[in-house]
Amino acid sequence: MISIRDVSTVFTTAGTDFTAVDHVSLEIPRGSIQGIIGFSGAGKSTLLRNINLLERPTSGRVSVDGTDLTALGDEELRRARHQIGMIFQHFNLLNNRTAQQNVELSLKFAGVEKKERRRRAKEALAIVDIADKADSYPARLSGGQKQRVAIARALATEPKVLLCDEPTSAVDPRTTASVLQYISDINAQLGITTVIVTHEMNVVKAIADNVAILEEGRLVERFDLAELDRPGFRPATEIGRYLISDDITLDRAARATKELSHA
Amino acid sequence: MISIRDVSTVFTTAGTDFTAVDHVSLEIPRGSIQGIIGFSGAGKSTLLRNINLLERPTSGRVSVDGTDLTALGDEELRRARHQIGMIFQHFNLLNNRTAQQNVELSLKFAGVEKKERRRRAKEALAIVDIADKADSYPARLSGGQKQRVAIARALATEPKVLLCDEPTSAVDPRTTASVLQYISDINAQLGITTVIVTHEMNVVKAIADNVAILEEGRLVERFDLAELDRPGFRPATEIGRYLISDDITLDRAARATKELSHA
Amino acid sequence: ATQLAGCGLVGGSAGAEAGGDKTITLIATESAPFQEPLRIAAESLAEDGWTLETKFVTDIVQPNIAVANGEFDASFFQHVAYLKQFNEDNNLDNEASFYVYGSPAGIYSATHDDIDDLPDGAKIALPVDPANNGRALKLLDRAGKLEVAEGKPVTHISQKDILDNPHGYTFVEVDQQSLATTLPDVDAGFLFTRLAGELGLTTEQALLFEEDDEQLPYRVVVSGKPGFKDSEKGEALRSALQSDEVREWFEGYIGGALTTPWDSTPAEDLPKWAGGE
Amino acid sequence: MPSPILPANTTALDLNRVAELWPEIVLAMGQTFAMLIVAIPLAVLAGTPLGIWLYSMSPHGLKPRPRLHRVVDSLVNTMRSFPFLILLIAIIPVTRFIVGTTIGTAAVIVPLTINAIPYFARFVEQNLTQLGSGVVEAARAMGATRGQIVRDVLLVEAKPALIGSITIMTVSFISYSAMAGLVGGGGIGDFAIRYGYYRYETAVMFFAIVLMIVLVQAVQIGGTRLARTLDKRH
Amino acid sequence: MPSPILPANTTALDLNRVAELWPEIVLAMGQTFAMLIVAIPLAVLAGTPLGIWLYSMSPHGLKPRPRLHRVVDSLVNTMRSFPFLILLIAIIPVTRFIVGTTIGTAAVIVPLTINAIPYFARFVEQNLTQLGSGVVEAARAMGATRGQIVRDVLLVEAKPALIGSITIMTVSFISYSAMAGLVGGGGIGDFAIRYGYYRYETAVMFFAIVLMIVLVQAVQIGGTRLARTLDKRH
Ligand SMILES: Nc1ncnc2c1ncn2[C@@H]1O[C@H](COP(=O)(O)OP(=O)(O)OP(=O)(O)O)[C@@H](O)[C@H]1O
Ligand SMILES: Nc1ncnc2c1ncn2[C@@H]1O[C@H](COP(=O)(O)OP(=O)(O)OP(=O)(O)O)[C@@H](O)[C@H]1O
Ligand SMILES: [Mg+2]
Ligand SMILES: [Mg+2]
Repeated sequence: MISIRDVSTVFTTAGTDFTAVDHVSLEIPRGSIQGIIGFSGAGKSTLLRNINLLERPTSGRVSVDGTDLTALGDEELRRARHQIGMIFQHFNLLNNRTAQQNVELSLKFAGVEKKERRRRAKEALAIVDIADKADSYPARLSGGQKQRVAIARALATEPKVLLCDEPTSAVDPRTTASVLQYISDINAQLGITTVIVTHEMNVVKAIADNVAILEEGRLVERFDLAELDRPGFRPATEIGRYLISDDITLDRAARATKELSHA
Repeated sequence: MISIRDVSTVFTTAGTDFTAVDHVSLEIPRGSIQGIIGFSGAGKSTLLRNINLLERPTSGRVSVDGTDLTALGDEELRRARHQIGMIFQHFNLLNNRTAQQNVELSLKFAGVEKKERRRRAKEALAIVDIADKADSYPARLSGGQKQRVAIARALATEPKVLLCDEPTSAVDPRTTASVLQYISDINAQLGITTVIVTHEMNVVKAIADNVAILEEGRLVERFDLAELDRPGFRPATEIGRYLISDDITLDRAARATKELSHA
Repeated sequence: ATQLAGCGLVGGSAGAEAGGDKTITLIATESAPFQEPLRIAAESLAEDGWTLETKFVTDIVQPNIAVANGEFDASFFQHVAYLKQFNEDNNLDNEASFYVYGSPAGIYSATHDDIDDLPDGAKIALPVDPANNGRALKLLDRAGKLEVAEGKPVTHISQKDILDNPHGYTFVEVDQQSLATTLPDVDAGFLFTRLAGELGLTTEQALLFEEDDEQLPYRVVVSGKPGFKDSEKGEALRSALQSDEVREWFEGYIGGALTTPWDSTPAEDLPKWAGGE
Repeated sequence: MPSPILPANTTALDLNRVAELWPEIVLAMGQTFAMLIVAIPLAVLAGTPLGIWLYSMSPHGLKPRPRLHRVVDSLVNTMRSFPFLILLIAIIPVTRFIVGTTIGTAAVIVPLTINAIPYFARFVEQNLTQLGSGVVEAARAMGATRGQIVRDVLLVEAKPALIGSITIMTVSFISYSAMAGLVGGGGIGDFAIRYGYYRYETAVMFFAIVLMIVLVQAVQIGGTRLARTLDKRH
Repeated sequence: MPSPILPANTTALDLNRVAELWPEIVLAMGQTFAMLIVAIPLAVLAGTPLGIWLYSMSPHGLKPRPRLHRVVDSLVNTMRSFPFLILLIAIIPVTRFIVGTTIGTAAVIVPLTINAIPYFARFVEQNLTQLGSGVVEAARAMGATRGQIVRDVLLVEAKPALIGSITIMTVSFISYSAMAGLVGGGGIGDFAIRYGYYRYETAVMFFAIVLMIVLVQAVQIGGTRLARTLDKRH
């Protein structure tokens, strides 16, 4: 279980304060998948980084499985992090290590033995369907391939908590489906608690149990995904309604003529 | 008009050849919006980079508005690129320049005068709704905000051709809509030819006139978007059918029990 | 020109019988009148079964210390005046064993022919090392161009000791080896005979030159710990360095400007210039 | 026998003596500043284009010209091979041509600068090489000239690293410039050697070294601060 | 009076003379190699942890300890402030303790190494500072210890830059080690000075410098190649 209590994060740049996360409280039941959505800059990534204290909140408490992370010393926090996998928005792969070595590294940090590391890294790469690029350096990978390596890296250690920052932003629908399937499987089998930040509504719909909506750092709405199937359900906030609807409708008035011209 | 004729790109790593783009030919009419879709690693980014010769194809020819880019000298190619805007999958912003300065830079390279640069950069940032972060350095921006700066940078110069590599991968639906709206508007008004690589089908559906499907470097299918509205239309290839369907269906058998447990 | 084998039959057969330690270790400095005689000496020593191991240095402090510590049998880089003062300053008792060559110096100029032609405010180059820094000042003092404090050992004299500078000379201190190359940039400069000779200048062309009695402290010596001089090694080294071949070399070097005062010894000369010691 | 490391007339810190030599110390510090103020900016001014050149023309640079690169690269290596003393004599004609003399502070600045230029060029080359290729690629896509890529992209992104390198070079230079003493260039390092080493005035040497440490400390702290301020990546 | 710029006995390249001095040249090259082979690895071995330490404990590092950092930073600055000659005497007890003498190649390697350690530490610090924060962040999130972050992340990512810095240092060292001549360390640089500066045997000096250039060239080309091979960012 992840319990976020009254967490705020304030960035100070050149003397002016900017509140990226504003008194957010959120309880995420063990084994559930929590979606977090919101506009760009709403504070989703910051909140996610607050959970494993990569960004220590300015105020508030975060506990995971009953342990108050905010109260831990450096060493205990480090150990606690072995149980928390993270997929970064910008991948953060090591450039001078191959895909395989990148995955092995997280296993090494988690204390897995050398032989075992090789095996599990290979396995993790196979799950995201990128075993053939195991020996490629990140610079030789496509965007989606890098993202998949990052996913494999986070999954390989079989953490108890998985924090995902737009884990499928760079991958195609098929890969998205297989990644989500895998997350959903291990979530079900191992009871992993998962937090997914995303702006893809179909991802939320496919996998999340519950969704939280952030707006300008504040948690403005939360509802169970089951609600969506309930006839007549409408998100309470305007932003909730907006985000939930997946279609992009452009004003294509100007297009009709053009389409003719090259038909 | 962009004309890609029999373009191949082969990467050589440690002696082994890898064909990322495999004899692709594609004519993109002036003023149209061409979508390119395909699985991760299919060669979409490479093909896009082939168009402005950031990655010079191993063989084949690329011409833009009648000019054979592959035949140009360094200096002519450089000038030709002033007419070709590009949005990168990984943004490629300068870390030591603010958002505003990043945008101004592309205007400077395009030969726009100093005063004019400021005005147009501000304008471009406003279009992607990020004027308030004009003085922030990229490290202080969220993922989506960085992407918007990159979009503003490409749009500010009002190029004749716009190459977009997953331009909305990191932004929420509202921003996606406004960015696409803008691209669609300038496309209509100024007749800009646009190529969009994306894995978001709703983006393709909202904006593209035509979509090309890549698979393992080969162009396997192409159809007009108008076709989609035709009753009974099905993409010819399996991959086409897969990509066109937007839903992610997971095997959620395991979930039923879990949902009960924390209901 | 390869050094011919067969030269240097002169000198110490003394070492031959010694057996055991037949290696002489020497610390020396790097210019021609040090290196070439040593090369010749090494060959003749080798014929007598000696090995001469030479370490070349440019520093002028460590060699005396190294000899005092017993790291080397002897040093060969300094004139007697410097050795004497170094001993006093550092409480060492290294001994001037024997002379190798005389190294007088003078004040030269590339632009003026006479010391009286030096304009007021002339720029004069001095060697920066304390061994020779005061020598130029003493020369100018003798010529009546400066007044320098009396009674100080020459290696302690520096610009600080100028009591009166009526012509307003200015001094620049440079590395002794650079004195030659920088001579055109000053009105006058201190040069050893060696440096002057290497520029093609003779003693006669000097504006001021050290007189015979003034030269006495500036003879270059081999120095060892007390007793080295009379040891088998010291004797062998002396006869190898004070050989006809070495003398010939000096005679051929820069027109024979460097003297080989081997008929006298540092010990007997010391009282002549250092007063009753 | 007393330790020859601390010669017999070694004195504890003798402030009177320091006071007595004060004008000389001030002069020596002034000479060191003169060397720094001329040589470092010149090395940066000349070394930067040279380093950029090395980066650009290298086989993986902006405009690969492998043959020409090899020539210039060798030239830089050649300049870097000279021991200072030999450089000093080798360029005497140049020195005399530029400053009219080969003696004194002004004269020694010439070889010091010539020594520092290829050294800094290597720093520049190294820093540019360490930049990622993404930004250069973006600039190329925008149709930037090579000059623009260098000025507006590479130098901007490498600025903190360059400041760091200038700091390293300046600090090295402060102790290295003690060699100025060879041709009467003076400076605080030479002062320390002259009094401390040759004249055994350990107290004076000690004081001079403290001054050098203070100078180095100031340069290092200032450089580190500036680099950190300019670095916007965090 | 003849030009004092080219002393009287300057000769054109005289191969006989070179042949004559061949054993000395071989010895000098051997001494230079000895200095390089001991001092550079030691400087890297000791300078790397020191540089890592400086990076880690700095106010923005992995484990900020600003007070302690300031102390060690000052110590490094202090070591970097000493002119070589003064360093040489200052550490004489150390040198004697380690190699039993203060004269000769072995002895001069001690101050050369001590000079190189803080110099390389600054390079390491600078290279680590220039790495982006993303990978460190990822490692922290994975629960890596500081040691693991350093060994498995920072040093791996900085490896090409470190190779570049070792190259710069080694090249500087080759010409700098000419100072070994002060206390009989020998080496090819000192050989060049001995014949060129003290004896005006320009031909011999010229030959020695050519050897130095070849050595520098080899180090630079090897270093550049190695760094490029290890750099997987392109
Ligand atoms: N520099 C390179 N060297 C070797 N292989 C490369 C290089 N760049 C890309 N590739 C390979 O070429 C293929 C196509 O890459 P590309 O980036 O074009 O894919 P993509 O279709 O854009 O994928 P994605 O949707 O994941 O971004 C990939 O398999 C990738 O591993
Ligand atoms: N280091 C920082 N200093 C100052 N402001 C920051 C910093 N990091 C983030 N911010 C600001 O905090 C806000 C929240 O950023 P965050 O990355 O959490 O957004 P996000 O919801 O993840 O957005 P996106 O969907 O675009 O990734 C943004 O407005 C951003 O500009
Ligand atoms: Mg984010
Ligand atoms: Mg791509």
